[in-house]
Amino acid sequence: MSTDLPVLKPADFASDQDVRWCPGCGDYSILAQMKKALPDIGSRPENTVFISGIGCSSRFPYYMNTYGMHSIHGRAPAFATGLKSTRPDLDIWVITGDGDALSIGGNHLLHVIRRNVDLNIVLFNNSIYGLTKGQYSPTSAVGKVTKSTPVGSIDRPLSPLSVAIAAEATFVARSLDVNAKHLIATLKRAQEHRGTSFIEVYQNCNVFNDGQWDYMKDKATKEEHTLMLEHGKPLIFAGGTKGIRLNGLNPEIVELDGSIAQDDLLFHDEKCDSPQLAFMLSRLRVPEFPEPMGVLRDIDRPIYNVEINDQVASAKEKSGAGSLDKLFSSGDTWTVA
Amino acid sequence: MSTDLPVLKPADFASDQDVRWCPGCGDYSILAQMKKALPDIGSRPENTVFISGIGCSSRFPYYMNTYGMHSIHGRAPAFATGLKSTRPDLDIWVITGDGDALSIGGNHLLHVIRRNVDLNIVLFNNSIYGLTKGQYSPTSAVGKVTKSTPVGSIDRPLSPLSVAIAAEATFVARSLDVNAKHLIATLKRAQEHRGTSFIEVYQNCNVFNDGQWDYMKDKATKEEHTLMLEHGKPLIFAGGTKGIRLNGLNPEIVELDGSIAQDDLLFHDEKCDSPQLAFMLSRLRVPEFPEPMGVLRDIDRPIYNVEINDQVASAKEKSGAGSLDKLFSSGDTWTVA
Amino acid sequence: MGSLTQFPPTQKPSESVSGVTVRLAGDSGDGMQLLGTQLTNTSALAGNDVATFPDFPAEIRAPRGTRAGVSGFQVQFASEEIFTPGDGLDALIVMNPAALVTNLSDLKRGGILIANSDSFGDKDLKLAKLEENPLETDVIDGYRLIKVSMTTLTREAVKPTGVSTKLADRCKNFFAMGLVFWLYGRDVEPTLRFIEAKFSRKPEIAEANTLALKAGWNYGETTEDFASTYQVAAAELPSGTYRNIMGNQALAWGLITAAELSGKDLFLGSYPITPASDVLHELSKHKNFGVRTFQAEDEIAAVCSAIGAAFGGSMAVTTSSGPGIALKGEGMGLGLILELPFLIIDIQRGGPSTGLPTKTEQSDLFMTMFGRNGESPLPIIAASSPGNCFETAIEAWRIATKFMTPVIILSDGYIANGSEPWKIPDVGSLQPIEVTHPEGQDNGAEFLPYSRDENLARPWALPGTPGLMHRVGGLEKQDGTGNVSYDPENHQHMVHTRARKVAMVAEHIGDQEVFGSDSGTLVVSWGGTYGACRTAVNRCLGEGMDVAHAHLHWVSPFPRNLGDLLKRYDRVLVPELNTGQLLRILKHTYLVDAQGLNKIKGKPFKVNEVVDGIKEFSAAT
Amino acid sequence: MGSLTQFPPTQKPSESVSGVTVRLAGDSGDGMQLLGTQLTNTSALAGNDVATFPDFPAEIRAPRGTRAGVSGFQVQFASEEIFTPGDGLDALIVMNPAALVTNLSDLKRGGILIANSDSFGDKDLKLAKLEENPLETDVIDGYRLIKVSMTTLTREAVKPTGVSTKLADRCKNFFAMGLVFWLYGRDVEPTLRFIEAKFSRKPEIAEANTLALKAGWNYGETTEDFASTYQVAAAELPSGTYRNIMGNQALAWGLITAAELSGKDLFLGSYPITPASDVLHELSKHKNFGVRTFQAEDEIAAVCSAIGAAFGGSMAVTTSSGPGIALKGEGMGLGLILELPFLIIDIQRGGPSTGLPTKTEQSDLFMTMFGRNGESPLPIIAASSPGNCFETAIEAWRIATKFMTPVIILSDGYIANGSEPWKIPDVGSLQPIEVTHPEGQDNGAEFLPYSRDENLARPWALPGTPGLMHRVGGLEKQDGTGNVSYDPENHQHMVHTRARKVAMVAEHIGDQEVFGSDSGTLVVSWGGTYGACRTAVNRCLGEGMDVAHAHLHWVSPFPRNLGDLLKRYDRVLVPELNTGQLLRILKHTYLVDAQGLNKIKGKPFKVNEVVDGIKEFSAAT
Ligand SMILES: Cc1ncc(C[n+]2csc(CCOP(=O)(O)OP(=O)(O)O)c2C)c(N)n1
Ligand SMILES: Cc1ncc(C[n+]2csc(CCOP(=O)(O)OP(=O)(O)O)c2C)c(N)n1
Ligand code: SF4
Ligand code: SF4
Ligand SMILES: [Mg+2]
Ligand SMILES: [Mg+2]
Repeated sequence: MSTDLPVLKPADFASDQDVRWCPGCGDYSILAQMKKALPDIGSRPENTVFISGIGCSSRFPYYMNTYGMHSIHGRAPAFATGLKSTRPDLDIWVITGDGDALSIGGNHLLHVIRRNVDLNIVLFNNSIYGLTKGQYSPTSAVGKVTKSTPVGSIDRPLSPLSVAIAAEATFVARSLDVNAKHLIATLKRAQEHRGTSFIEVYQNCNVFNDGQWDYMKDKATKEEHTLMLEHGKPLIFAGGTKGIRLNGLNPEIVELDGSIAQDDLLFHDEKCDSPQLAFMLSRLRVPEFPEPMGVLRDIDRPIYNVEINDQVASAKEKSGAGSLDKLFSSGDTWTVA
Repeated sequence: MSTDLPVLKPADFASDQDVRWCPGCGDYSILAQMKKALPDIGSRPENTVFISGIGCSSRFPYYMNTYGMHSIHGRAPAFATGLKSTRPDLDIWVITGDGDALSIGGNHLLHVIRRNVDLNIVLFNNSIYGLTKGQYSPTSAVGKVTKSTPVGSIDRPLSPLSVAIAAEATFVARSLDVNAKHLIATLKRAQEHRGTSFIEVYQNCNVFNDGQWDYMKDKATKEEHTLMLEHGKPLIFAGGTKGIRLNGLNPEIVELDGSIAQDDLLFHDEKCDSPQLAFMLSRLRVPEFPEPMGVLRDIDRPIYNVEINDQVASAKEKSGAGSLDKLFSSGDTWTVA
Repeated sequence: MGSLTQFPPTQKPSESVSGVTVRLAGDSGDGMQLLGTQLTNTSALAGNDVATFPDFPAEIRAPRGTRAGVSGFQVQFASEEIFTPGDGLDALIVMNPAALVTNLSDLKRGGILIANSDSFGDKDLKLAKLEENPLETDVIDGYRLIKVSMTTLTREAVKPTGVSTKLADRCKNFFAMGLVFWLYGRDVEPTLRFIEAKFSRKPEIAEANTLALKAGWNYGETTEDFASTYQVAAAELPSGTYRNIMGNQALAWGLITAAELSGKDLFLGSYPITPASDVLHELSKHKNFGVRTFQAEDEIAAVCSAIGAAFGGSMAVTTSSGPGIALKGEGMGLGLILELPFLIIDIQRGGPSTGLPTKTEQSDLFMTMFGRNGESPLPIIAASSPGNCFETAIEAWRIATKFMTPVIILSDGYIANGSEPWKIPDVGSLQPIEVTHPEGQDNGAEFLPYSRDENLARPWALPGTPGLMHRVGGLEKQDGTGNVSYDPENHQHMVHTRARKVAMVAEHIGDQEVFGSDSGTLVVSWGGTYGACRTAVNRCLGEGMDVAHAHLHWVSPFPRNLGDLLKRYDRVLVPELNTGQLLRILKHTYLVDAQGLNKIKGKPFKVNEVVDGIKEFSAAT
Repeated sequence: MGSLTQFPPTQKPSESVSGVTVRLAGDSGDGMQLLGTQLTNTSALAGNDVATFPDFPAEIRAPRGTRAGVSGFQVQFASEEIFTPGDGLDALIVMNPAALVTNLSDLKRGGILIANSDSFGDKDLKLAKLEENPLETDVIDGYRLIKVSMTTLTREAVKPTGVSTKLADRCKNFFAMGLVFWLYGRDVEPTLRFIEAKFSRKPEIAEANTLALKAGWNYGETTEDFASTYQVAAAELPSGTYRNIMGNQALAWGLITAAELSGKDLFLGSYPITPASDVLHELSKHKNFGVRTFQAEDEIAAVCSAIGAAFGGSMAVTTSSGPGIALKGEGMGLGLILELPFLIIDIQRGGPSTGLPTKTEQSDLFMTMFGRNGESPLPIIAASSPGNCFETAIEAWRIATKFMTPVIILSDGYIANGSEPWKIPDVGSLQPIEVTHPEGQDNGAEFLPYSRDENLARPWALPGTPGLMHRVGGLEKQDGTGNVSYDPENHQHMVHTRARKVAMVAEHIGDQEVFGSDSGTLVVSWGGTYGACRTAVNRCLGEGMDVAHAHLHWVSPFPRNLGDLLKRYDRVLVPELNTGQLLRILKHTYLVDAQGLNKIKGKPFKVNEVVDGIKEFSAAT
């Protein structure tokens, strides 16, 4: 990135539009951290594009002084794929919600991830449809009472991270709207990764689903419920009092009362080629287990936008830049005097 | 199932329509096995419905003397969900292809599976778009040369089984078009399972992708490349000469030369609640590993069509069958003389 | 608490008027919608005819005090029959500066302007992007401004309950309500009942709101600001029992009723979208009617699930709005070639694309009429008012089952969220909807799923019926057998058959009625513009003009007599909230040289706009 | 091998004719398409004007010998200018009974019927669902039947190569080819070259095919069956170098050329569908032109990816057919409100729903014109012949960039798969397409993404440009700033602006030209019916009738002079392969009492059908 240019401040990434989320919405924090992360990464407003679908979260691009597209519901990954394939020079962020990405947009999410297009996808997971005023979403728990489920939802929720991993994701992470430091760090990691980076951000909708993530926030419980991932480190939580080890293929919690050696614990490895570990981590859920925060997976794979452009480049090398005359007169022709 | 009725023969399930697949197509065998499986299961033509999308495979319903719908591309699961939610008495089979189910229809597949609607989904995987004459599909290997990828595909393929498992599948299996016995058994298992049963069938398209699955069929290689799953049995293949055991979270192949005890091998467990094992099996791919055949996962979970009807039943119990008079005069009313 | 003695009838002189139009405007958080609903109900209970128009901000909760955050509710109540929430406002109540500047232009000259003066501080002005306080400038000249320190007075009033100031300030709207109720001599009883019910688990809140309500009432009675109150006598509505009803509610109830009348269980496959979501919400509450609601993963799955349910014999419905309906085109085409009965409901909103989600527009007549590949005619019926949504749903299902075809229902954001008194029908007298399914057979006789009755309807044979096994699908089918057919003659025959079927619906929808004179200018309208057009024509007739009104209920097909009718008049004017979609369809159907009166501002017609349009047009030609 | 000496010119008398229409029909496996292509090329090389019409079975490979499996290829070659593959057949070559019964009705009385008598055994008859051998019945009365034991003769001929019988039988079509080539005195050189190239890695196959070809030729020359050959002289085409081109190929090349002319890289976002897939296939071969093809997961992703690429400054295109275009409606609406240039291409097929995938129809004019929510006008251009697809693509992109709008291109299965001689354009003389993008700025000046030039086009500011950062989206935008706006006046202004933009395209597409007389009957057509209508009008003119032809290239907007033009004629006839879609649009646009001539059989018009239509109509009125 052009570091010779003046260093930018978060304010340089703020557009002139009034932010119109509900007072207290978790989206404000995510917006603030994004504005802080971009200058550190060295992003330039003119080389950055935010593409979103529809939803409260998808209003995001309007508030960034970059290029942006507030597209249609669930399709942001498709717009981003077209743009990145033809403009690999741009940094593209896809902003989406749990309904936008997993309900109407689930298929595009699967495919952009399997193609490993070099994008950063940030999914604001508030487990509710905010913009349409409170219907349950694909991440809402069974039994959830909402406007459209007055006696409780009967759909089993999806784990965004499991889905991403099964879609052959090369980078998968999770963060929390109010954990500024962690969120900024995670956004930076996503930008550093080449290929599709998928981040789930736990976000509070204080109007239609207030407190969804309190167990990850309340002083009393968060230590117990949060598993902070560190590459190469053992899986330890609850202030170092508990750890996770393997029992066959399945994880189990152990008290770190000294009876167990750290080496017997499961160690985190973002880089391991098999998705086995990342998938296992994506299944960890409160109350049985703490929920992982941080980078679950970060590996290198061929990148769609690189490959599609390489194919063009080598075609030009092989057959030379296209000539219309050659094209038109290929095959049988005849001349009329 | 009404066993008092006369026992049926495969022919009773054959419609009067000429079958119009290419001579030699793998679809013929799947059709034949289906006709054999249904009578054994005790299915009745009038209580059975086949719903398909669009594709060669999706012509299937026309050839069955049952109720059927040849719907639109990729949406069969949605039609089936509407039908099963309102007619839980029917046995519904969804017939789909790798393009139909995973390309245009990927999102509906995710959602029907997570809802665990009591359907049997059979995906004919020929790793190609047959009906449109040979473009690559979401299961085509990287580098695949097809009409739309003259210099090779650059999209990383999806594993149908991994996707299904990440979508919280309760029944996941795989079979082979030409393995009549195994296919029939697998279809029966799917029908026995309550909830969404997802079966991937390796199917040969001898016109546009001939030989795709030969390594699973050729005498010379099939033993080496096939891992036949049996519940409660160790993972053994290659005619008992090789087995699979765990190394940490990851599988590894061991020679069964006597140096290793069977108990050290990994044992198959269809019923284990965690999807960990099933997911691991879904990742096994030739050449590194043999590819599993049979039932990877078969567990019980609440069923969408049961729940939605229970909610109706209990609403009637709680508030009594709906009365329009009561409804209309609920809340404030006034009378004009 | 709650006895009228606390709310003494006014001692002040009271002027009786035939009708009043009031708008309540404040911050999304200020509870204007609740205030409006209460004023509507109590006015309805007083026997007035009422019509309402809520105007939500596009954002869930735009920042407090900003113009974007202003939420409004307009209600007209009158002693005569009315069809619209009114044009110019007789009174405007504003809770902050943003509400004032965004609404003042609609207040009649000399109209009453009540403002909560406590919320016109510098901070409030800044939020509303105002340099100076409009209450101090000449913008309010010519209006009867009454400044009321609602915040202070409310805090005072609720002190006894000891609630926090934060909670106390939440009672402001009840203070305003009390004042408005006093001003128009409305009965507070229903509202007291409402408060009691709503806050039964929070008695101190109930108490506080009641006190605020009373304080507002007393403020009107005791202060000098108000010289007199206004009385609106009861209207002469047809006798019967009434309730107030909103469009989407009436639609949902109509669907439930249609299901009951046809002995079917109702299945809704839907994906949330403004302004259609409330139909999903309402239906999901009535499971005891056998209603099954399925919140699909998207609109495509929604319509497909409905087709699946229809195949199984349910009364199947899918609901959405513009962007969602656009996604259903392929599925609707399949439903059409399958010739299965189900309903597609489009609650229209401002377009194109995401457009103006919370604003109204007759945006989708073209799309619903022509937005499918190939030759894809479907019957389309449009609701004309909140209450009319009820009959519309029943009528649509009657036709769908009689002809075995999908039917499209058009509504719009204006009637969906608007409300009016609704005469509760005598359930017993509602005409049942006959639906039959062929019996099973074991004689091995061939079953012809595409054989047809006199209405060209094919048999609705249900899975589970022995001997009737058949396959349906999206490839062209051979008439009779329903087998796939590429035969050229058959294709042309089927294209014409499907078209004839829709045309034949005209035989069952009755002739077009006309209101007014039988020569001169004919105003032709459809859907939600009914009220404005009927009122406008009425007014013109009152002024002795030669004008008539034909309001279309079915827009596809048209009533048999429409063509002749159009020829009978010298001029045809077609008011629409679009660029002239019905206009163009009328033109190519009847080659009539009609003219459009068009407004595309995300708002309904004002009566005056239509009146002026009629006059100009009649003068011009 | 392959020297003409092996193919001695005929000693038999040869009759010279102005044109011949031949159809080759056999099993999908029999290689009829290949035979047809060779006959087409060699005829074109002989200087004839040619037009072809392949007719594929709906199934990939329906079971051998069944009627469903019959694959046909029709070609007309003539010494005068022709616009269609011909009506009645002068000669029909059938490889099996199914091919005979499904095609015989198109053979002219007295026409030549060549049948491979070896494939009329009982098994073959049964597969074709025939009781008796038609060659033995009176169905063939009135035709010049020539039975040829092609299978036996071919096996004989290829013996020297020692190929298996299975392979030998695959050479049958080359035997038939040799016979047909002899019959019409066609040069075999190009075909020999083709064989050599195609089977270079299988010399024995090449040899076998060549021998079969020769055997066929000699059979004609030596047997008594044929009294004479036919000669079709070269046509007088404008001078230049020609090649044969298919519609989808011309379309793809036109897109590549448009990209080159505008200095853009081409991006195609598409999902396979019949009959559009070949455009994707063709474009994916030309990566060295900077073409990027993206096979999306569905049509929605396809159009959205194109919009993304357009936002980035590429020449973006999406291609599909009816069912897929139906899915793109929402995305197209977004593209329209974003005011970005890109192309949506609809290769129409028989509808509704999945309909008749392999058959042609002018099915989607309504859907592409009206199939989006809200007020969503777009320019629409329709290709009129295989070769015309080339200019159409260039013209569409010229307009898209000049006005900053998506443009829709309509083609259909008939011209997409049909072919004709194409005069290779002089690349140098093609007019470049000017596209400009605003420069970056660092003066902090406000950038107005929705400011407009004289064509109402907004600036195409590309991501990566300093100082021009802006956000676009589907909510209504404020003119100028492009900010989200719920302002009523702005919405109406924008709706009208978008409509005016499309209307203004009329200023840049020239006036409508008319062919024929300037009074009497005017035939108005669009798209793929050009050839049949032009030929029909020509013929009627020849018969001294008062008739003219106006073929529309742009159907939205219409040329400025179209209205006046329509009024100039006594009668207007609108032939369409649908129920009258253009007809209705003409009626509501110009209130013209036009009449439709409609055919919805999945097949193109025959010239005679149009001629008869014109005569009836002109007589009737
Ligand atoms: C095609 C279409 N369908 C439905 C909608 C209505 N809609 C807008 S946002 C949304 C879901 C929002 O939920 P989510 O994606 O979780 O975003 P959030 O508002 O919670 O941030 C829906 C259903 C739409 N705008 N377009
Ligand atoms: C909306 C829509 N898009 C595209 C098509 C064209 N189409 C028909 S089947 C098919 C894919 C077939 O592949 P698959 O699902 O693998 O089935 P197969 O033919 O291989 O059995 C496509 C792209 C269609 N019919 N409808
Ligand atoms: S509705 Fe919820 S998600 Fe949307 S802005 Fe308000 S608080 Fe945030
Ligand atoms: S194209 Fe392939 S999949 Fe389709 S019928 Fe033929 S062989 Fe089977
Ligand atoms: Mg959400
Ligand atoms: Mg396939």
